[in-house]
Amino acid sequence: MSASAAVHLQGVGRRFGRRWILSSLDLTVQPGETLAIFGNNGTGKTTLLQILATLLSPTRGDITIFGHSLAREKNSIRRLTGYIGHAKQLYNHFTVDEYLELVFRLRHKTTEKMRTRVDQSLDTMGLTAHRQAIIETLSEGMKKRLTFCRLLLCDPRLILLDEPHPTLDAQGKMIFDRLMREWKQNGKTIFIASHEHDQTLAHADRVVIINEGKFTHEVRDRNKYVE
Amino acid sequence: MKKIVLIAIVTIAILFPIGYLIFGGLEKNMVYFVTPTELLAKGKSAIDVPVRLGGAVAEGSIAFKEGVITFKVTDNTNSMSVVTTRTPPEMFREGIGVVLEGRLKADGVFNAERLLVKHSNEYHPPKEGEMPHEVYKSLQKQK
Amino acid sequence: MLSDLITLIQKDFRLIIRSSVHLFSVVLFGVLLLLLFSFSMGGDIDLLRKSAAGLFWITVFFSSTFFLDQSLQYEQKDGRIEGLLLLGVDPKIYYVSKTFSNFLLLILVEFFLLFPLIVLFDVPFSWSMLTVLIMGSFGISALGTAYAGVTTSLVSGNVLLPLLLYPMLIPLLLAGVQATQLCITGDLFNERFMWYSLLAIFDVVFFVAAFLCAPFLFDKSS
Amino acid sequence: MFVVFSLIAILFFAFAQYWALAIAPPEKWMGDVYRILFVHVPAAWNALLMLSVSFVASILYLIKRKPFYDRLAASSSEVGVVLTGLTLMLGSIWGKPTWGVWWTWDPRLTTTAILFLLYMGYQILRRLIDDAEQRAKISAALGTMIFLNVPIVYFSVKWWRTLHQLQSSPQTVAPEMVLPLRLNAFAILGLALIFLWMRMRIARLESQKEEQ
Repeated sequence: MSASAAVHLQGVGRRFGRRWILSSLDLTVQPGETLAIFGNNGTGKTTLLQILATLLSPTRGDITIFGHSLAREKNSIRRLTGYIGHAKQLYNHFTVDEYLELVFRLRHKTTEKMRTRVDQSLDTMGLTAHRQAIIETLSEGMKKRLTFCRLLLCDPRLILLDEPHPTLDAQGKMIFDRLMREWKQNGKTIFIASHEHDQTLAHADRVVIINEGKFTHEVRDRNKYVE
Repeated sequence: MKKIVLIAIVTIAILFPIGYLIFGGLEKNMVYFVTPTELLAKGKSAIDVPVRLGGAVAEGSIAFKEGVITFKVTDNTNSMSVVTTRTPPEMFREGIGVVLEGRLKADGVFNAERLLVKHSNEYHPPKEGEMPHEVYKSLQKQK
Repeated sequence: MLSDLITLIQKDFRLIIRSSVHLFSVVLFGVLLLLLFSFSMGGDIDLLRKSAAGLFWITVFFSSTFFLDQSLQYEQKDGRIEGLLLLGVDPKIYYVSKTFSNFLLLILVEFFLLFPLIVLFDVPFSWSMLTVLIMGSFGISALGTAYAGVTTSLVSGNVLLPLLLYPMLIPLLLAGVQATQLCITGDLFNERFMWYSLLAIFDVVFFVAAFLCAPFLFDKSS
Repeated sequence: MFVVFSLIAILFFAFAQYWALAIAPPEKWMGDVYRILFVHVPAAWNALLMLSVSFVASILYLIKRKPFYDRLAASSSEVGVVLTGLTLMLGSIWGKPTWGVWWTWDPRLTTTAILFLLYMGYQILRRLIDDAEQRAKISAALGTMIFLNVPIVYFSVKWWRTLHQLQSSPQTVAPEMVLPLRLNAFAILGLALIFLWMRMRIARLESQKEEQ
């Protein structure tokens, strides 16, 4: 079962200093599923996503992503996942175009189709008009959209979104909803950690609630959660 | 497998240079100090260049005068007059090895800015009849 | 691998050109230090020439710490290093690229520092001095990049960087000062070769060691 | 077990020191001053031993990732730093009457001083990283590099300036002095092991507390 699963967690825990941010998580997510993670601040949502994105290693437990072990095949997992976190990871002295070209080159090790892919992603995120702008001069909402451009260029199978809503502007939110539908159609596996329950629930297949480093509730049917 | 090869190559790249440093005999080219003969051989080009001069203090050559010490340093072939205003350490005596830092002046006298005693690496109890305390005190008196 | 390396170095240079103010301030800082040293030593030109090599290398040390700290601080901010790793950049390659670009920029900074050295300390210029500088700078950036990668992610890291880095760089300092001194005063007993080989050994050992350690220093999850 | 070992080690230390201070003959040129050798030299040997242990433990941690090796590296480097500090102080005290200076830029002295600074930096670094795993990883990497630097520092300083007497081998030291020297080497090794043992226990308890 776990072999065919997109993400499989078993007894995953993570400690910072003396505190166990995540104590023991078990979870299986099937390919194409969209999982919403709710929970108060400091309950471990971000930590969980960072672990899945291979930014942190778990203190204990096993994780497999598309059949690759996180402990041993980190590089294969990095090629399959895309992550948008709180840090935007942008080089703010670059122009939008330069940055996306850098991303494309590092990800695909080639310049083939680079132009068309970059143009496409800019078009999708509504940033074509700003392609020559230095990133530093963009508004926060635009910068957030640029991180989505990066995600589109990477074309990952597993998408990890850590609170995507707050910094998105109105236009960004519209594009985001459209993107989510597109991704689901294309069979992407998506994790969203969020406080904006209504906007997230519209997309989620499943909701887990995390509290004190553990999953406390799991709701399969999103209508039930509303109740 | 690839990883092991990488680590092996790279470890050699660390161990080889360090091994070369330790066993490579680089020190053959090394000049801790030059002897009077070597310094004299350089002729005029050695004048006023900072060097370390080493050798033994020649027997009977030490003279104290108004805070200035003059003596001769010898390597058993050549000797060189030395002038210094520095206070020598307590072990300074005739026949002992010294290392001097300074410059050779045009008048052929070595001006030492620092005077170091090279004490031997041998540790022995005093021979019969020798009192270590007396020897030590006599050294202090010499000063 | 190689294409990543080239892309990353290009990226560094674009960054430096866009924010060249930083580089300029580092050069200015170095020039100021040399000026202060020569002031504080008084007008004795003999004394100045005698201590030129030591003071110059101290200046290089100070300015390079600022420079390395800035260079890696920028990467650490806003998760930029992590972003690169997630794109599939090998931390070892990242280390090599950063070392290399820091090295080239360090050479550039030192090149500008040579002028005040020659003017203020009345030191004759020689090409062998440049060789010493190149070998020394590579060692500084090889170790400095690795150390700055660690310290910039810590609280009070900018104090910690010189505290950890300078003692490590002592062989380089000694070899650099001695070799430079010999370039200035003349190499009476041909001792220079030894200092060159010491610099070379230092460079190779620490570049390779830091290369091997790079995943532990730059990638939190390895 | 530990108490018995500690008692034996401390008694042995007292015995070895008594031998060194009362039974061993005074030296020809240095008189009684040389007796500092019986602490100075064993402390230096054991300091280097402890730091080597720390180096090996660091490498093993990087390969095997067992927290035990991290604790060993931390503990042995701490004991090593204390012994290095002791060596420096005693060496300085010994240097004044024999060389005429408290301090000289001799290779072994300078290397020891640099080693002391390097490992002090290592200790500071260890205390600045909160996350246990990060701390172990980074300090293992830096610990390895620091130790690799020891021979390079030594040779650089040696070429830079040399004054220290050559390495004393038993052939140049009279036999009635070699014996107490060896006794003291083992006596101080015993003390170092007690420290290491206690420090390891503290480290283990600390990490247990962290895990709760």
